[in-house]
Amino acid sequence: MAKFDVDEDLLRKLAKLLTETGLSEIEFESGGHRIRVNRATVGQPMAPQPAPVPASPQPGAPPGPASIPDGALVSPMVGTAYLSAEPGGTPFVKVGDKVKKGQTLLIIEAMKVMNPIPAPDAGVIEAVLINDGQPVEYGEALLVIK
Amino acid sequence: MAKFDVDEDLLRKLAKLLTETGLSEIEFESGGHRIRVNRATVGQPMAPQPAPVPASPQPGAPPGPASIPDGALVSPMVGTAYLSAEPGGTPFVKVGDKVKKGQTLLIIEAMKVMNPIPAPDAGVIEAVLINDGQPVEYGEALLVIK
Amino acid sequence: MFEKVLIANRGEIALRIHRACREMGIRTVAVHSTADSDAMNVRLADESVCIGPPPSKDSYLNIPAIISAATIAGADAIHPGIGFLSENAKFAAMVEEHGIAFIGPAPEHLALMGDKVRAKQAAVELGLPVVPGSDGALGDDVEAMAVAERIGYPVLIKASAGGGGKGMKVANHRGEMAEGLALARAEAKAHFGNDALYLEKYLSHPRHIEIQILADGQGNVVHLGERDCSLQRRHQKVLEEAPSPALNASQRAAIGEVVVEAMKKLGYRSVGTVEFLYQDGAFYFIEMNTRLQVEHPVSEMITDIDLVREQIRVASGAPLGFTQKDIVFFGHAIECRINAEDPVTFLPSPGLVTDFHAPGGLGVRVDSALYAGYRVPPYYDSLIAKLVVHAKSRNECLMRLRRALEEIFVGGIKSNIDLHRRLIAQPDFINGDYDIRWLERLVGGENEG
Amino acid sequence: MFEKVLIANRGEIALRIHRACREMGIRTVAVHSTADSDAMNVRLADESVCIGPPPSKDSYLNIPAIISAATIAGADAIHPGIGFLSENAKFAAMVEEHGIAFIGPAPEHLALMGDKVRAKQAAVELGLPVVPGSDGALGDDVEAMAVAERIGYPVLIKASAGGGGKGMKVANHRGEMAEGLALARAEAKAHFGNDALYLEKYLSHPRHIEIQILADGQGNVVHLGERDCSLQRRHQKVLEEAPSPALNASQRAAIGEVVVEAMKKLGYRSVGTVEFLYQDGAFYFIEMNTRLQVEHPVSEMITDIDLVREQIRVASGAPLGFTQKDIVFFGHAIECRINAEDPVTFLPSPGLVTDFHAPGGLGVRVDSALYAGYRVPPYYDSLIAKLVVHAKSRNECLMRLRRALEEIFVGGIKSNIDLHRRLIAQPDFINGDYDIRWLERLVGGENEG
Repeated sequence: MAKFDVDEDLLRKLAKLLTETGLSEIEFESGGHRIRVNRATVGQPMAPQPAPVPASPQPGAPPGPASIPDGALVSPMVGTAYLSAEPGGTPFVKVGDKVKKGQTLLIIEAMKVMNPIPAPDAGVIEAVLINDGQPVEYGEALLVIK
Repeated sequence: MAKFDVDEDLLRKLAKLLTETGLSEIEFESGGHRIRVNRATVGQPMAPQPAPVPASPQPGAPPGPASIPDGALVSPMVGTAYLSAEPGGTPFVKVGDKVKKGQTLLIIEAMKVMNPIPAPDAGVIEAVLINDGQPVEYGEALLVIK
Repeated sequence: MFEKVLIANRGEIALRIHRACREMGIRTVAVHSTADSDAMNVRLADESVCIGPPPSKDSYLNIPAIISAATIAGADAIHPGIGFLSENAKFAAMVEEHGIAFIGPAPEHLALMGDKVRAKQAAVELGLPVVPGSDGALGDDVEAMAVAERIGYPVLIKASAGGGGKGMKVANHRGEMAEGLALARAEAKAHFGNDALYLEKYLSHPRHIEIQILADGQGNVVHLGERDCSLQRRHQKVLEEAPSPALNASQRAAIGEVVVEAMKKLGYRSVGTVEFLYQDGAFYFIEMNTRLQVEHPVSEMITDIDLVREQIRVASGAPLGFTQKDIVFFGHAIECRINAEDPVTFLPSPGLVTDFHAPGGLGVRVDSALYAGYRVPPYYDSLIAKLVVHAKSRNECLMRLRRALEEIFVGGIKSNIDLHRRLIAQPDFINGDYDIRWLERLVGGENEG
Repeated sequence: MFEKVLIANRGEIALRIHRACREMGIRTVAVHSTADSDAMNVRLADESVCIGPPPSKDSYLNIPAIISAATIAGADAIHPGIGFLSENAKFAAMVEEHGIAFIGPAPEHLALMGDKVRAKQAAVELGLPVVPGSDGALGDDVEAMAVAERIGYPVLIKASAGGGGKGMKVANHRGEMAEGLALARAEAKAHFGNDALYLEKYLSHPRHIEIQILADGQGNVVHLGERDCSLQRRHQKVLEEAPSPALNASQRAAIGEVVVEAMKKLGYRSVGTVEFLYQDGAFYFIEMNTRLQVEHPVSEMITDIDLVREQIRVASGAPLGFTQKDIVFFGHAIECRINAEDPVTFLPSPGLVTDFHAPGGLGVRVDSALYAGYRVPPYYDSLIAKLVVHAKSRNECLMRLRRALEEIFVGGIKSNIDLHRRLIAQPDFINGDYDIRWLERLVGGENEG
């Protein structure tokens, strides 16, 4: 008999379709198989948007899950991110670098304290998502390690 | 056996239909295949109910389609319905009666004017839904003719 | 006081009246068309009666249905609201013949002010300043020309039975008279089945300033100051404010006194509004509205008087509980009419309201029957909400209005919220420097539809 | 005046502060936890900064994160709101050390009033009437007994560092002292890490009456009259009204004057509230809240003074723009705290708000950050809306409140709206005849979980 297992590709496909079509639920059954995906969308679409106030660019939009790439390192604090030890110095890392676990990737300054941000694991820097001296908020994606 | 997969075109079509028709859910089944799509609408289900005011029985709830049986004759006006020509007289019709088209079935008094309500077609009285002397509102079901 | 009031109207004004009744401990009966079965005022009413199909003529203008509903429900008074039957003298008389109180003026006053020609004659007799013009309906074109010469060009040609701008023409010089008269006559005939015309001096940059009065029909009359309703598009008011940026306290007191004296002479009862054009320090009577008005809340906000409550009180025979000297004007109030319409084309936009978020906080009042899930029916007018803001000064009021307009959100249908946001940002508006044509110049209304 | 204010709070009070800022033309920075990314105040703010995960200690109590956010956003002032860091002297001092204005009192006043024992000593020195009791912290049980004998039973045993009813015990006679002291000490130790206790005369049927003050720190102090907050459950206020049904104008003026003099002597700046127990015509100091209070709107409604606006003004160094004689009390106001909780069990009820319909109309104010589709997070307090009603008299206010409670609707989560509907129907409440234990007797709060 068929092994009982969920078809991950199908599940991802349905999830994608859900987003794409703006549906909140898809249920599908065929030949004894049945799958149902559902996403509570009552929030965003219907929630009042702020009226067009003369708003300045927000320092980092709230990081919705979507906005964080896989393998991204997110900021553990609010502060100013520096990619090198001193202004204009060589950056700690650049795209393509191999990094060891615990190696300093960047510094976040909060209240005049310099906080080194170490690599959680060994890997390769796939992307640097911020600029030197950029303010970052809690949970904001900093760089991607694979 | 048939491959277990979703017909994306069909799904998109249903999603489009959902938008077009303003429906909140479509369920589709055919030859062992069943598909159901649904979109959360902020509509009726979430509409504010009146708070529990000390409300007196309403003279006839607004006649939602559901509340009107097939073949029901509905009131063409607001008024008081009488089932017989004079108080305590024999009713114009009772359940089981055969009626001819144009035959008076009851009277509705509005502003001291007695309005005879004729049978729209020949048929048999299947039910009388109101009592003698009962106030009726526009569109309220009076009796059922089959 | 009344035990049960039938509210013969719909939408936000029906809810406004329901609220006043509930606060007075009066039970409410909502009458509604099949299109309004789910309306907020119907949901909240103590009782409701469906009186007909969607078209107004078969429901909200259906006099027998409404009176039957009142009889069946045992209502001892009917509030006609605004529009529909509110200024129908025949209806008011029938209501009273059925032993039901009509919450409004005496039928003869409805009839008098409903006829533009008689109303203007009455205004003259009552000592209200009027626009110089023809005495009553015009005879032939020759007479019209003579009148125009006397009062001086430009002149405005109007239909005696008119309203809402129908059958109105401007003649800037004698050369435009013949055509103007012909067109106005045709329009008047078409719209009102009555081609009687009259002539008035045409004012080039007037403001629309109206005086709110309240009278008990027992000799007591007070005014609640003025409302400036100059911001109009196609003769429809869009935003109203009180006090008017154009008047000072002594001008207010003076015109208020003139109107109060006129209403005493008339023996008027209930709330009412005398509308004037105002230009270069002078007032010119336009018409009197013998009913509650859409923009009544701005007067309530600056006087703290509940006009609907007082209207119901005097209809029940109670005398006014206060005098003119008890009325203190405090701060400034502005009302924005939120309509279900395209902010650019101004075409109506009925349909399902997927979301409604009302602004709140200090000094913000929202009068609206909207709710998320409500379907705005296509059969009636497009007013869906009134945003009313009150503050200590006009400047604080403008700032508060701006932030309230930042918060309000209506989803699923188009509305004129963006128009209001744009309007309140205009330097002319901020300076209070506008007349009745200013808004149409802003939106180019004249060139549309 | 400030250019940009960071609002270090959440929920309806963050929105309240945002509104005041917008109306003053001040730009706003919202800081929020990841649980509040979709909050109304975050959506409406000019800028927003996520400062941490849901737990308060990592976000709304995270001083470095908040000060960093203020530095990064270039805010020139921080409004701490209510709760969280609003009465944290260390935070206020750090904010000022960073060259940012703290919109609140001087740190030393936060520290002084934050310590119940020192606060009571200060009250005595400032001439505020206090409950007779121990002078400062108690020594051993023997001393406690002696004090109890002196002030007379019943006595209340309280934790010096206490609040919210933790570590509070009543001893009706000497026989209950030993156990009461032991329990209170244990609770105090557990909740506050400090088992210092003090003793007070226990009042059998007091009302909670508090005086709202506003001071510019430049010698100008005014009071906005009192609020009656006697309707409490487990020391949480449920409904507040102003003026108090128990005070007359001369009592109001007298206690107001006492408090104003005390604040002048103290050199206090910002808004503040001095809380009293009131019984048999006498006031007894409870504590001073050196911040804005949840129930501040009722004072705003009867004085037409925007307390948050004034708080921001004085924090910017501006002197008060008015004096005591400019403050006129008008009408009556009541606030209902709408909480996301089961109306019977009082257990919190967070979750998705499927619908929110706010009541509107004349005299109705709603302060709420709710919207349809908002998810009430489980991490914070359960206050979701404040329904504030104002009218000419207490009776009209009660009628208006009743109809507003008929209109308000919150769908998807449980709320205490039904409790308020039930509460306002009680004859005792309608007569204004209640004390601080009345509500618990009504809901049987004492016997619950």
